[in-house]
Amino acid sequence: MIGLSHYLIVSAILFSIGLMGVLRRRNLLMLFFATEVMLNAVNIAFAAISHYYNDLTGQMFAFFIIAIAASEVAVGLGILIVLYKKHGSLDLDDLATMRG
Amino acid sequence: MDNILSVLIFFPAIAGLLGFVVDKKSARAYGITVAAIEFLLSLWLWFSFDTGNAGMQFVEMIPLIPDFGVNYYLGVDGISLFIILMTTLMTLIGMVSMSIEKDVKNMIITLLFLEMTMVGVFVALDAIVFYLFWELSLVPMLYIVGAWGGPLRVYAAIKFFLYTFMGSLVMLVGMLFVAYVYHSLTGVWSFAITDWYALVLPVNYQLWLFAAFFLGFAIKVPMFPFHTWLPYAHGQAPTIGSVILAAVLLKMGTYGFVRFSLPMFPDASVMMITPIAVLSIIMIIYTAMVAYAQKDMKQVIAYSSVSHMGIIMIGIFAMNSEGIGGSVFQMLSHGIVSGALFMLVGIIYDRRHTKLMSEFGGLAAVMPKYAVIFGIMLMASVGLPLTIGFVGEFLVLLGFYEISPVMTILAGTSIILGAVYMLSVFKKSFFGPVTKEENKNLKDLTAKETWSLVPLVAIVIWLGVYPKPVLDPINKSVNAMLVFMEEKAITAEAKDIIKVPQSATTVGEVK
Amino acid sequence: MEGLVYIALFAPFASSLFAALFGMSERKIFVGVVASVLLAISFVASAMLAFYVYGTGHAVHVTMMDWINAGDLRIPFGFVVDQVSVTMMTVVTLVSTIVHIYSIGYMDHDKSFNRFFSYLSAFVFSMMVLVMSDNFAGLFIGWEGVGVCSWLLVGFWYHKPDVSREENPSISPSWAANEAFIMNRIADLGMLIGLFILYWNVGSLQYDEVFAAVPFLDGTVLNAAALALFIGAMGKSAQFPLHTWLTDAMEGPTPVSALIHAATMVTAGVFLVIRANPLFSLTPEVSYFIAALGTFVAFFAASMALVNRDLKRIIAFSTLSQLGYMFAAAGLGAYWIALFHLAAHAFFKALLFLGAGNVMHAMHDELDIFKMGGLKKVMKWTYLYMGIASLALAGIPFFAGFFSKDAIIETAWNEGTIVLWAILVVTAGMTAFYSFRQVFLTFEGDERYKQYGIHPHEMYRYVLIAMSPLAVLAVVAGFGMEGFEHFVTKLLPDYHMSEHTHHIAWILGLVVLVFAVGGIALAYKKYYHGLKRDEKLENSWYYKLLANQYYIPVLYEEFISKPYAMISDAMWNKVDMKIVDATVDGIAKFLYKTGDETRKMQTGNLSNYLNWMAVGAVLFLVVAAISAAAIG
Amino acid sequence: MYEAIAFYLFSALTIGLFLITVMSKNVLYAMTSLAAGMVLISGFFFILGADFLGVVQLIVYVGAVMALYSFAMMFFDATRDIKEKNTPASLVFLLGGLSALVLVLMFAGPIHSEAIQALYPMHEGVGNAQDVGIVLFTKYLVPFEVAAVMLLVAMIAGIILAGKKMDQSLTKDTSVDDEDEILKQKDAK
Repeated sequence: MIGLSHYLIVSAILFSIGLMGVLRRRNLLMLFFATEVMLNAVNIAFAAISHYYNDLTGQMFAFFIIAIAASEVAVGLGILIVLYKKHGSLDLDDLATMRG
Repeated sequence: MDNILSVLIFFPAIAGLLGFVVDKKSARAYGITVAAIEFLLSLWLWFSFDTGNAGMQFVEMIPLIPDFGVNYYLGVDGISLFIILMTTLMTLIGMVSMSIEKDVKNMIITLLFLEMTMVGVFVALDAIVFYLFWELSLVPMLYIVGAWGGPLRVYAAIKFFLYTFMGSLVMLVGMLFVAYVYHSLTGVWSFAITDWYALVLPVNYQLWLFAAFFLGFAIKVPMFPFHTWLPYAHGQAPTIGSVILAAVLLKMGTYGFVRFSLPMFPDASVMMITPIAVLSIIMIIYTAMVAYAQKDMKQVIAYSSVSHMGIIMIGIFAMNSEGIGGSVFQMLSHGIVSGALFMLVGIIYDRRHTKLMSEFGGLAAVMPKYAVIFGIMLMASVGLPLTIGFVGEFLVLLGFYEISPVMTILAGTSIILGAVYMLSVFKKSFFGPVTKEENKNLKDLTAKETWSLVPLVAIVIWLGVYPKPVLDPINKSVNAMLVFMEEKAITAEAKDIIKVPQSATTVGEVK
Repeated sequence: MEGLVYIALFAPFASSLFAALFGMSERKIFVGVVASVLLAISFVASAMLAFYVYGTGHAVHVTMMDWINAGDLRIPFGFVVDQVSVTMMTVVTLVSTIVHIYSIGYMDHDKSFNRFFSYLSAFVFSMMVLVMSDNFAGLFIGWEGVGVCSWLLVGFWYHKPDVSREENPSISPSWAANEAFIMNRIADLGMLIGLFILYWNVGSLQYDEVFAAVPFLDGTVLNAAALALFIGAMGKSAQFPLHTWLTDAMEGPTPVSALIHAATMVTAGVFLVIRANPLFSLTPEVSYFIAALGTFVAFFAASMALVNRDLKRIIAFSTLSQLGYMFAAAGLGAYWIALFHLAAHAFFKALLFLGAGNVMHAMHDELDIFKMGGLKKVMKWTYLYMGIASLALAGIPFFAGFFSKDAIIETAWNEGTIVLWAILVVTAGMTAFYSFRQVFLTFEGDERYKQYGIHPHEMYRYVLIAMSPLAVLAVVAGFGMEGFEHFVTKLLPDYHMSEHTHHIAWILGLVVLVFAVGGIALAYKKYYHGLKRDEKLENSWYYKLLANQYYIPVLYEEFISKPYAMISDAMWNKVDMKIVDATVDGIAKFLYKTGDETRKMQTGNLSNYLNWMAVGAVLFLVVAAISAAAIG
Repeated sequence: MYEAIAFYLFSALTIGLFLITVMSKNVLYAMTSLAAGMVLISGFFFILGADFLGVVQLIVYVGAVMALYSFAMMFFDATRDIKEKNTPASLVFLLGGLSALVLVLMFAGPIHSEAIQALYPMHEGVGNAQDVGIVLFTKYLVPFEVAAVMLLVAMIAGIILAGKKMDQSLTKDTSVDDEDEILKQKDAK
């Protein structure tokens, strides 16, 4: 029987994959992808909890996360395009202008 | 004058604000006038003080943050009364004797603000108000050391500020925790110290809280090994800064122990007697030795200050009326004597622009008046009977003897070691032939210097011969404190060690 | 009678204040005169009180005011004039008056003349407080007061520079003054501890209450208290090992040596033991220790006096030795004999010192007796005085010292402490020898001073007249012994020789006499006809050992003063600066460094930030997991 | 049974696909696998009975977001392999592995759920969409509206950033450039 733990574990593994992506990648676009992975991983956990506790709150959160993810992509991609135009690159190493 | 305490606190502050519009030339006269009025006000406080009453007097209470029980709550008892008097007196005398040429107006204003914070610390009965003044007092001192100090002034000022500030932050956490515990036990928020006194805390709470408060107070005292900021601060501060620092600011720490640690955590205090006594004894002997090794006259006095604060510390932890009363008296004595000694060092510094003892020698012949006053203060510092220094030291050692004879003997070496370094200073500076050409024509005390020192000499002798008017109110309040400490103590050990004098247990008996 | 008490007490104080008024001005003879008159008034008041106490047998007890009230402690300024204190008062004021008058002559060339009188009178006041107080705290006031006055007076010529120990064994007046003060402080700590023990066991420091309570106290407590008080007495009375300051204190002006370091202050320790006799008589072990130490010091000091060349130091050693005798008597329980010897000693020792002062004045501050000789021609009165004093000191029959010292030696026999007796007898012989060695070398034989170009002259006549009462007393004081015994034993425990001792008393006396006369004869043989130096003897190790005071001052310097200074310096430079302060600075530096290092995390590269964020997140996760595991 | 099979299948596939997303050098592969993974995630939602959420997932992610990514990629050279200096693999795997390990350990443990009470319980016999709708438009009305406004703002922002005058830099102040040029011209004169 598949329990809550199974979903949570899958969610955790997916989240860690996303985290690895965030750590590994220098290309901003790929970073966006990794972020999407993490967001989706969390969504699974929410949905699973919602299911197992028979409570809609989890799903609500998932909705809002999706909404935020969508907005983020919209704005983020816009910024990426601007950046690309300015620097001709999306590599973070090339964009390191905030050195302290 | 029901709100005399508020007047005492805010008069110098308001006067200080007005000081900004005073003409630069008359700033000094203005400052002295304000300080003199303040001193007279504090004298008035003494005269209207009911010596038969051991509790808090002239109480004022205005709610500040009612939801959290923070009140503007003031009051004095026998313990704080004389420290306030000493504060106003030393500020006045410090101003009279001040020899600063640079930015006199700013100095006067700073001093007046400092006076406000010092008086505030000693009259506050609300922990938050106490803490507020406690921290505020750092700022003017920081400014005095940092702006008028010697070559290393910035280092010294920052060290002084950060070190004491760090300790008091821990103390603040302790205060908040006490308030929290008070709330969880009674359901009411209160920061009033008098409310906290009624709180019976479990021993492990007491120990933790004691440690928190200890850090704040011990750095201020300053206890070994937290003392190293003091020589720097003294070494760099201008004379007036050293005088106020030694006379009043250090007393805040010991006063804190008497006002907070002892009555609030009687069991923890009793448990901590041995560690604190050991630290104090190290402090007494070690700093006395370090003082002996100094080449700079002012550093000797600075280290001797630390050594004497050790005596005050063990007196507080004697847990009997003789010891604690003696400690409070010794606070006054140390304030006046070390203040005077710093002023004396300042006087010779003004003339020679050096404080190295090797530069002096034979001054007794050139500056006889100066030598006489220095000698009197020296003798008071080493605790000669019939000077103010003896009464406190004697009572402290007497009181602590009940706790531990061996430690008393060790602490008592202060009377030997004190004589060693003080006499060596006197011999190096005042005795022998006049070897340096520059010293041959030094001017003896000027009228200004004489008039600022003579009152101190008079007090040193008056309170040495007849300490009763001061000792009685102190004693009364200390006895009252011991009575409720004993009642409040949980452990049998603490009940056993806290010793209420017989004269305090029989109510109404007049001796 | 109360009025008299206050007059006796405060006349010296008034004198001191009066002289202090002129302390910084030119020499004014009238200051000395007024001071002397006030002291004389004090003496007269004391004498009247003595007659009153003698006549009525009642003590006068006054309480002036409260001093310290704290907790259960009540210390008043209370004064008691009883048989013991009135004896001391009379002796002190008498000797002081004479010394004051003497000082007018002696200090006539000193520009700090007025200051001197101020200090001297202040000393007398302190001494009066010491002897008259009715409680231990008051005694301690006087105790410290005389210490300070002694410091001021020993260091009176503070302008003299420090010199090496070879040149002057006491280095300089200011050095000697500090040494005296510090050594006394060491002992004072013992005394304070004694007071504390008594207070916490009795609940009071009043003599009458303490002495009423001591019989009920535990033996250990009593022993501790007695020992602690005696440590205090050891300092003031310069008993071994705290004795070195006394000879160095001879740096002070000679009247000071006469008054403070011979007649009065140094006997304060003996006075304390006598005063606290109810305590000491309950502690036989401590008392025996006192007697043994006293005997040892008597011999020890006398041995150093045998070879010394310094006129004043010889007398100082003899003072030390006589103090040993007093302690021996007090330790053996013969308190009244100790007090009697104290009084008698005060007279002849003051006389001896003042005589030495005359010589010094005449010899322009030259103190080496090897450079004197034949002074009797110019100074016959002084010779007479010093001769009388030396005879009294040596214990020649019918002089004051004979009665008192003989009684002490007899006591030692009576108590069955034969070893102590033998040492005391030998010491009596040594005393006679060094006293007369000094007298003969100074006044008889060849006139060695001439080769140093000194023209000695006799002291002023009024000074010599002023000294005469002391001379008379040195001769006749012994005859008052029985009356004295009768008088003071009203307060002090009586001490009688046993029947057996009484029978052989004349034999014992004879033995002592033989030693004394033998000592004088030896001195006569060796020194009466001039100085013949014996190179071999002077180079022998024992001569050098004695001449260098058993090297004790050097040892103290090498093993106490210097290491103390070294350790202090190390404490400052090594511990305080390198450890304590460095730790504080280290913490600050660590924080600063940490900030400086972690600043490098701010690379400006988003990827690095993300990495750090992930590290943080993982750390938080781990913490959460651990705490969850800990709770669950 | 079917649920278990579906779960394991979807789990294995999503993990594999997302690994490709994270590891692939080619943007196109990465995006494709991401899209596929998201579809599968909606599968999870359906298994869990969150039908509406599954549908939203499909529409928003697979439809809208992926479309956005595809358009965005047209600006960048998508066919080329991305050359990037990846963070050292040891650090990545250490941190990723550690977090996975800790999370898995935490989630694998027993879950104490006695205290949990459903705030908005689902109702038997009522469709998921209906349930969601009721809650969304009653309790979560304000957040919902805020989310709507946020989406609107995001849309406008996206248009502004990527839309008009795409050949001009938004960050560079053109007026300054002009001044510079004027200055240069002045210098030339």
